[in-house]
Amino acid sequence: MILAVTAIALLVAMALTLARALLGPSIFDRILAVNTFGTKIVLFLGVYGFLTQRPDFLDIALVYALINFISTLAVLRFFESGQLVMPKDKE
Amino acid sequence: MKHSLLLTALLAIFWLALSGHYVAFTLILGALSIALVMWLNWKMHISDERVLPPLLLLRLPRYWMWLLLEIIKSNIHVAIKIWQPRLDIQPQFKKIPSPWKRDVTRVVHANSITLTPGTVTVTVDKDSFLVHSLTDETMQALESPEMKEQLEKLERFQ
Amino acid sequence: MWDTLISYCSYALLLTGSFLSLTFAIGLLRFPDFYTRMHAAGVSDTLCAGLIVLGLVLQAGISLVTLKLLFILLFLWFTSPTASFALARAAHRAGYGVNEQQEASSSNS
Amino acid sequence: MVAIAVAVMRDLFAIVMLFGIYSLLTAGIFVSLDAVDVAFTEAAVGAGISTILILSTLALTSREEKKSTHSRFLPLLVVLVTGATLVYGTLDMPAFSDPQAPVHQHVAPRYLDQAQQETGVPNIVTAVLASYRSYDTMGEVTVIFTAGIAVMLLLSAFRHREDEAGNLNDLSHHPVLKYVARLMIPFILLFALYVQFHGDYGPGGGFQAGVIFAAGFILYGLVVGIDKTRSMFSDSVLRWLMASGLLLYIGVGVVTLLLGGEFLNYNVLAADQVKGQHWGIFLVELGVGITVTATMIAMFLAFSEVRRPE
Repeated sequence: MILAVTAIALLVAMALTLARALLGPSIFDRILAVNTFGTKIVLFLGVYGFLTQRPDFLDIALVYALINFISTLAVLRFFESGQLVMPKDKE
Repeated sequence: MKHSLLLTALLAIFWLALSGHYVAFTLILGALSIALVMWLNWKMHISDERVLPPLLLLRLPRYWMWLLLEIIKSNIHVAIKIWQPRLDIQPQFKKIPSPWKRDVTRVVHANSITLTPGTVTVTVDKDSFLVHSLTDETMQALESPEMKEQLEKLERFQ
Repeated sequence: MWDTLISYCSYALLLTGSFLSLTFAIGLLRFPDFYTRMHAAGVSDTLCAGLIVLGLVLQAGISLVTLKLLFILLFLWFTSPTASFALARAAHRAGYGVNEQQEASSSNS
Repeated sequence: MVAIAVAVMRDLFAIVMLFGIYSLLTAGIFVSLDAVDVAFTEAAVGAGISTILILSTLALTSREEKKSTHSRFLPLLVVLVTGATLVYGTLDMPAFSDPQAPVHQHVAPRYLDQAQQETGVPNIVTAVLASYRSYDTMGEVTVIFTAGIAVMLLLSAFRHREDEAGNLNDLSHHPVLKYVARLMIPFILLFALYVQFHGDYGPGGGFQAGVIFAAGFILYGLVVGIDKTRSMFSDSVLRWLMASGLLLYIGVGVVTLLLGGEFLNYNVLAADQVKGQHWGIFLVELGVGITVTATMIAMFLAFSEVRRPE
């Protein structure tokens, strides 16, 4: 019961985050929203796993916890340099 | 050497936590996997003493306890600010000193600032950070001597 | 007796966690510019994540699932501030919002 | 809804970000449909690798979508007709989760009922993919292999070596990022291996493991430097790995032939049928994992070493 409430709260929070991602206005707001969304998904998967009594979901949550970080970095890197790898260092 | 042992032990715990099937076959696979990761780690110089100083692990839990309290305090502070009908925030940038010699301490410092709601590390320079803060209060918490003290202990412990 | 106490604790943690997650999602929508939103978003996920994961840990009791949950929490606590920091740095380097910030702080003081 | 927004927006970069959310949501849907394995794949591929690969492609092209010079009418018509056909098609489809649906009548019951005892593998998806449908999976691995080789060949023509610029690493000046990445990589790699070897029990298997393993190296490449990653995986090493994964797969098939069974019928691999299935699936998944890892790394390296056309 409480688990369901938590799951719903997380879903609502995810919807609000999604609104921020769609509204923008700047690209950083979107990246921020996507990153936060990833964290929420991790939590949601954990809660959902308990809700359905299937701890398999924790593996998926772990994948997100690990991979989300990488893609955020890749996105930022792309944005900073326009290319995944900078031809020359700015600093 | 110490570091390799430590990393191996951590990886072993991670594997055992994940696996959940303790038959000979998976255990052997686990050992092989850890060996492969350690080999790659050695070959590519991914992680070494500077990344994971063994002694630091003894000190970190106490630091985390302190940090946790700070995080809870500032969480309440920021949550109140969010629910207030009239926005009462003083967003500001400020440079704060970070005179740490070791990378680990600086990383811990920077991430601790970011972990505490209301403050975010924006840039990391040689001996200072540029920090953005949501309100005056959260900024004051950062400059408190307490934080400096905790980090000094951490730096000494490596 | 002990069991009910633990489950109440876990409910309390879960509810506080969900409340916090809602709070910060609202903050994400409400705050005026990127940096302030950042305070609301990525950062505060840490405590909210901690509360929810701890609540789940109490539900699970001591088992492998507990250890897995703790690993998830640990990874989140390592990666989330790092990602936020990288984001803030990128925004700063792009010169985003620096001028607005100065105006805001000068009007307040 | 996200898909609509994606179609409306012109800034390709923002679109990529939204695709990220889209795949997160898709994974959520798969989870609620109880398709844990599919969700797992979506999580591993959608959240990380596809974003990175799309971005690298974007880096080669330009950020803004080209303004269309054609009339907008024709594409619209095509889309409408296709959409109408699809909708018409779905009308014929059985109601959602109708047990009488043809999907559930054909081979599925047999897989579901007997997979457990015939293969001894608790995770049915793995059993189906690697055992009953092993021909199909082999075809998929071959496709991946071919794609990897093609990308390598196409893009290596444009590769520029880091001669004049010196170091290609930008984020490596970043103590925080570098530190955390270095701390995380061993765990990511080990997690990938766990996914590889526990495909029998939980969600996972060669494809997902390969993607996660590659993601670990991509993180290394992003933070520590492409050149370091490249020195570890030269083209020949990658080609060798890709081929050996595929060969391992086919090799298992050949061995089963030699032992008097049908191609890829694992029952003959050991005296006990279930044991034979177990070994067969294990080896085949390992082959898939190796090929996928090598292909992903190859694609990442190939894309990120190409000079942007001026």
